Amino acid sequence: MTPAAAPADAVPVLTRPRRTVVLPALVFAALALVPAGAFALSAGYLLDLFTRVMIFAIAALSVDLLIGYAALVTFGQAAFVGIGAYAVGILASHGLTDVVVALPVALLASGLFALVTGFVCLRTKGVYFIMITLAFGQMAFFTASSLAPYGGDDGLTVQERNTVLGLPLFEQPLVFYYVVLVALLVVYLLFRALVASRFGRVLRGAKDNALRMTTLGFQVYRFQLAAYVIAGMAGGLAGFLLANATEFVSPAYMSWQRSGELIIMVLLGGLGTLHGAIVGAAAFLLLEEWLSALTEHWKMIFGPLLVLVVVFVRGGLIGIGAALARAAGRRGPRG
Amino acid sequence: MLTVENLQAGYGETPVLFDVGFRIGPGEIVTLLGRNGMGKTTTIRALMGLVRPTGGNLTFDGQSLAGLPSYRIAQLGLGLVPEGRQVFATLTVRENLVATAAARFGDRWTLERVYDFFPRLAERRGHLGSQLSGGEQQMLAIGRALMTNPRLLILDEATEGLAPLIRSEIWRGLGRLKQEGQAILLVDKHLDAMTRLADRHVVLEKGHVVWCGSSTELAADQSVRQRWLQV
Amino acid sequence: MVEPVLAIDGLRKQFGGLVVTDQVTLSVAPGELHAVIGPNGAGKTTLINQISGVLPSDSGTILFAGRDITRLAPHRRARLGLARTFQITSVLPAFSALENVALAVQARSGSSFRFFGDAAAEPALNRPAMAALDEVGLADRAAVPAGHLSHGEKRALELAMALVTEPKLLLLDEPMAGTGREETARLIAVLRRLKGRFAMMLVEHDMTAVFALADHISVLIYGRILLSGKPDEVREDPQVVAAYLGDEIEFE
Amino acid sequence: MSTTLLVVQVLNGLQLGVLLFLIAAGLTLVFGVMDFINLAHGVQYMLGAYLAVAFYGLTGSFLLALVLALAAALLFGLLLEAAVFRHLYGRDHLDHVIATFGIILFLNSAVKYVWGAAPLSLPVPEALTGSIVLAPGILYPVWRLVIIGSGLAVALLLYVLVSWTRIGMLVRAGATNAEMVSALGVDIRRLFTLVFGFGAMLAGFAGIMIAPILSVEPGMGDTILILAFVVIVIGGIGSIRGAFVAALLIGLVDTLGRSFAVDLLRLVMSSSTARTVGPALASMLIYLLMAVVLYVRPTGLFPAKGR
Amino acid sequence: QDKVQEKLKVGVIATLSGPPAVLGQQIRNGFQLAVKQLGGKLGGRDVEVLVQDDELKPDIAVGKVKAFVDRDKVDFVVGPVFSNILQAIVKPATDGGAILISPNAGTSNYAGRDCNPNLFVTSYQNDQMHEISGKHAQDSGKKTAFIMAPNYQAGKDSLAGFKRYFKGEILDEVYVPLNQLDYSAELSKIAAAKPEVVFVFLPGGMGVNFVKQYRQAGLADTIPVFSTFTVDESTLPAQQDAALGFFAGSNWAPNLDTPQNKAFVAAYEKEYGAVPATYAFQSYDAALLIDSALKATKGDTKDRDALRAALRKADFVSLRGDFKYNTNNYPIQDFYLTKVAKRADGKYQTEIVEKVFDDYADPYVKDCKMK
Ligand SMILES: Nc1ncnc2c1ncn2[C@@H]1O[C@H](COP(=O)(O)OP(=O)(O)OP(=O)(O)O)[C@@H](O)[C@H]1O
Ligand SMILES: Nc1ncnc2c1ncn2[C@@H]1O[C@H](COP(=O)(O)OP(=O)(O)OP(=O)(O)O)[C@@H](O)[C@H]1O
Ligand SMILES: [Mg+2]
Ligand SMILES: [Mg+2]
Repeated sequence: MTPAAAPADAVPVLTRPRRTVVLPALVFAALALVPAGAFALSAGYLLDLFTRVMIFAIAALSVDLLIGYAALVTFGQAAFVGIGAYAVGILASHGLTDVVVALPVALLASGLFALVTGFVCLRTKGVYFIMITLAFGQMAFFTASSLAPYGGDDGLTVQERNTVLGLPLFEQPLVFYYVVLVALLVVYLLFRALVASRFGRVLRGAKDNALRMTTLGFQVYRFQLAAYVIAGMAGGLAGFLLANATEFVSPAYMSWQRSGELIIMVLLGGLGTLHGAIVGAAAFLLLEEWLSALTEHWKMIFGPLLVLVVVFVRGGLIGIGAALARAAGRRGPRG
Repeated sequence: MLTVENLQAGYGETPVLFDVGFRIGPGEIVTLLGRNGMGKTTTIRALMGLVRPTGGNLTFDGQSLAGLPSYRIAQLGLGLVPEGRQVFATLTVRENLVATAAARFGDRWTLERVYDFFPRLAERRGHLGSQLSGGEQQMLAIGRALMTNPRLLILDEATEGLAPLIRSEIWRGLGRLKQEGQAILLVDKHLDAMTRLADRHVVLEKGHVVWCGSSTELAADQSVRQRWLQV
Repeated sequence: MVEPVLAIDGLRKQFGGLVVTDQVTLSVAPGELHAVIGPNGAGKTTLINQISGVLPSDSGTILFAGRDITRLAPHRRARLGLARTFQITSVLPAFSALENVALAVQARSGSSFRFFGDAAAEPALNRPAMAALDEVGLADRAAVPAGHLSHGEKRALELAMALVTEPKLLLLDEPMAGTGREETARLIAVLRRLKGRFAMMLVEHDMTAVFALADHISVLIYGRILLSGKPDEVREDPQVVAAYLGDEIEFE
Repeated sequence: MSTTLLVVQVLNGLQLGVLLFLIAAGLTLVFGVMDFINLAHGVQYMLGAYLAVAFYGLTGSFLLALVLALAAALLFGLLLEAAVFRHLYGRDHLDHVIATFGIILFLNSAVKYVWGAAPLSLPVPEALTGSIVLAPGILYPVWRLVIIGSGLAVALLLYVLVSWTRIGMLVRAGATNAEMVSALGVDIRRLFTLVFGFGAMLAGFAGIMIAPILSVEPGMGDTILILAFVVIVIGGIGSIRGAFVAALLIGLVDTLGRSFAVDLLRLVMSSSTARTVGPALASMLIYLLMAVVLYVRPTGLFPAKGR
Repeated sequence: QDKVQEKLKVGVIATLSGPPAVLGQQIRNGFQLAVKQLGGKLGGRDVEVLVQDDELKPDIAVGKVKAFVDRDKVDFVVGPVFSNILQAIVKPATDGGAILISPNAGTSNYAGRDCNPNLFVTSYQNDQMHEISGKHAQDSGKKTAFIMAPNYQAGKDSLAGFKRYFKGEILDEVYVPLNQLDYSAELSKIAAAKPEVVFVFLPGGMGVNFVKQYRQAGLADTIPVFSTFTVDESTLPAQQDAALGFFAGSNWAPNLDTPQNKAFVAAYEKEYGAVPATYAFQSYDAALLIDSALKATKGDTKDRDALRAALRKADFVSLRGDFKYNTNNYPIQDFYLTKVAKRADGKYQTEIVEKVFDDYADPYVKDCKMK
């Protein structure tokens, strides 16, 4: 809670997306310190693991933008990740390996796909929207699977990571780690500004009561389409990074299970908070990593864990944090 | 038959009712009066078990309502016409009426009688709840509550959105019910009609009962009318 | 005669076999408060839905400020200056009262494709919003989420939202429903103050309000206009009394 | 393509449709009628199949296994409702998604833990093993006819139950406004519990009936679940009739697409291109169908009215 | 000397979740059985076997393999089951300095143009398995065939493999969607086409569904089915009698008559309660291969050239009998036609019918630059 030092003419508004600063700052600080920890423990694989976490966090952020702020429950977000990844893979197989080419192509391709499919999908609402996004996701998946020149179902090895203006910077795990971190930070800040902006307010309003927004004079569809394209491009960015991280692209990146996992990550972390998506992605992937090391039957633990989180905590892991903070705040003096 | 003592309730951490108490005897009509947001609906919701009271006693026919789920309370004979109608949108008019119908305490109210009472509903019997006009929905909500043949009928703004003609029909109908011995708890803004109809009135202000008395007392007490009801 | 803000001609709407509005012809002059009354299910809400564009019309035309809007999408009509409130309260429950109104201000300002800048801190949005809340008596409830407001307060909020769009015509569907006497009186005062600023079309069963406010009344029965005239003509008309007003004279 | 083959394929399509309906039926009930997204429907279907295999192993009789497995599926459904679903009524759809996803993970893994990863099998009941001759040289397995029959029976049962009985009314009412149903004197919780149990039983029933023609393995419910959702979405959520029509439609489109896509494409393109495009198209066909249907009718073929 | 005493680490990566888990388990079991029988040692060194599940997701597999290499510092990675996972992990495994032994997947690119000195395959080149059926159908004078596979790369390769040796008429070539459940449409087509032989490649659950439905449609008694990965010991427990008489092509069968194999099958069944399939034996062979190479280098893994040379020699007795490495690190071996049979103890297995190829090398080796 920020102290009441508001500017004089500000009026109290409860529903502005809460401008939490502490938790996101902590999250990013922790991520920035991971490499130091990794070297201290001489556990280089931690870098890879957290690189992966951050890449999925970007994808999860894009899902949170849609679900958490626009009530557009997308069940096909993995397709955009896949498209971004395939842009890297296909370009590389034709010898085009520089970021200058690959990144814009990845963003454009995913943005374009979002524009075209969003145009159709946004005619529907609710569960119908869920299913139609799934349909397009599946079509992308099957298309990738039948791309025989690019490995079809087997996928495509990316012989080397993208170069930056000819420099093989991404080959350095540490450099690549920070590149991903910066990408995550940029997406996060961008989205944060977005949801508080006039544009974001319309999105949130439409989430609350779309009919009312229409009679107020907003053409809700256009705002949602714009959000869909932005989220699609963020997904494409994640795919671009994922292809570089794994040096491999595969239709499996586009499977509906993956889209589902992205939703679960966001819900696990806490919907409609943005940093919750990052926390959720980290929690999901780290739990998966650690539990699966414990036992082959780790899903027998992970599944009930998810159920417990939903039933007993509202608002995901962030919700637990907030509840604890409140409890502490009630006891201790206000800071 | 209904006794409310020192009732307290609220939403989440916001208390709304602080001290509400009144009683309704058999065959009596009692009204809850008060300006907007003073806690009339909340009192009714607490009665019906839709809001958990945080304190006080509720008894109906000597049986405590504390902790009972709302369906048990309804089964004791409380019939609710909720604020905002809340008809079942996906059910037809007929289905709305029969789905929750019951004859636990007599069977005075049947489908035919409700249709007689509101001919409009008979005309629209095949319509879905969502395809009704506002007033028709209101009639349906009243009919639905009557079909449970309640011992205590609770009407929360039941004449909202009804045409004057129908409204007078309702007042007349309630008058007939009273003669048949039906107990009624009434919330409405039509003070004149209510003074004519009701035995006693309870005035709420910010979750407290601030006045209580008969129709004659209310008519006589100009200060109450001015201070709490702004008439 | 001045050109009417709204001129409806031969409007009709049918649901399946049920004709709900039929040959509705009426016009609203600038600055006029035109009340539409009629029994439950007569088609009043349907008419408002047709005018605001929520429901397409089967036949007939709607002229708004001289322009044919019969086939225009609802949001386009809203932009032309056609605002409405809903019979069943419709606000954005998760937004604060102030933000509800601020959104309406934003809708009027027309520039919503702004991706940066904290909308909640924009005085250009908040000041007019606050003023409108004040006007309907909700100033002290500005920060409360609309979903937590009482019934009557939501009504007032809806009115405030409509106000700030500075409409040419405001469609009001039973604004008094569910408000207590005090609030009804206050709403009447607010509407009276607003009279003349823009035209209004009022659908209402509260005859106190209707006769206190209306310049002109149309009576709709079974989807057709039975009578259209000055309040006194309507009040005395035996047909209207028999079909709608009834014997219990509650008003005055 | 010969006419006989076309006729047979149409029949096959309808048959697949009924199969899909059988699986989607319980889902429509719980989702359409109670507004609860139960992703665990797929694993409940799987569990039905496993239980049947297990009980068959114990009793050696298909009929006994059917009865016992149904009872067990019902019991399990009630258990699940009490333990998990009950806490989630009236919550956001997304809460349903995450909780039931958790159940999927758990059950898929638990089944593997208990019965092993290897696929299991349930034989067709002895009396129903034969085939009948449809056309010269074309045989139709009797068990398939049994499946069609039971699918139709379930469709009818559900339709009557939901549309015509008071329980059906109450459940539909409860889906839109549970609080009011309760305030009018009906124990809506118990009703929901029953519906859930019934839904679980339907899922289990589908699993049992299909087990003799499919492999019983962990994860067998996952793809099926998606198909079932496609069915109820195309049909219009909450509409039993819609689900039935959509299931038949999908069955037909999928079967005919698979059978004739290549031949048809050959009419407009070279044979080798048709060979690559055809199967890819056939795989996507139902999703394409869904996208087209939803584009034209954004709330499905038979949208529930009044929501 | 100290170094040799250090524990040898081997990372096994296989699909252990989802429906194909049964295959991954066979790979894990086969390897662990061998290590156990060798007294917990390979080439005299104590072994620690780390097992990870790739979940059939390439990016997960990459992460797990990177962790094997970076964190666990394994010398060998053994796995995976599926070709698409192999494609994903070859680079991270071999770039990271480990030697990758593939106990099942053997794609054509790694046999040819992408052949890799640090990748050893103990199974086969995928095409070969399909060629067996084609060759046998051709040799036994079949004139017409109906062939079918799932619509993905391996499916297309399989039908191409069949057609490489089969010169009769292909009545229809059908690609079904991956994980198709109901085959009525295809069965009707087969019944209408009346081919002399049906060839299918329908791995896992697809095979179970197909075989049961083929039998129920009454076709099993009239038209013989040749197959790959459609009827094997991993699916037979579910197919049972329905699969009796189905043919398959393989480089091995449980009843292959060598003393080592008999002992292996008996031990495997005793340990895991199931009949082993090719996955298990090839993974068992992978352990033997490592064992043989480490024996040759006296436990040393640091000198990679020596280690690779030793692996190349394949100086061990394979369960399948003849086994030697070609220059692309893919085996040269015999292939058989097998047939499903019910054993006296009621269990089902494939049994050898006849040898179809002798010392058969894949053709891609000519594209491989390794010598
Ligand atoms: N769901 C809710 N959450 C939080 N506060 C609520 C909720 N519903 C009502 N309130 C608050 O409780 C108070 C009492 O509301 P209640 O609905 O009981 O008033 P009322 O007397 O029935 O008013 P009205 O005449 O407008 O119907 C109001 O201040 C309202 O803001
Ligand atoms: N979607 C619909 N389908 C079928 N009939 C409908 C539909 N919507 C409204 N109706 C019918 O049309 C008639 C007119 O409804 P409308 O809501 O316009 O009435 P109204 O004049 O506003 O009444 P009230 O004063 O009660 O609000 C009603 O009888 C209603 O049953
Ligand atoms: Mg109230
Ligand atoms: Mg109306």
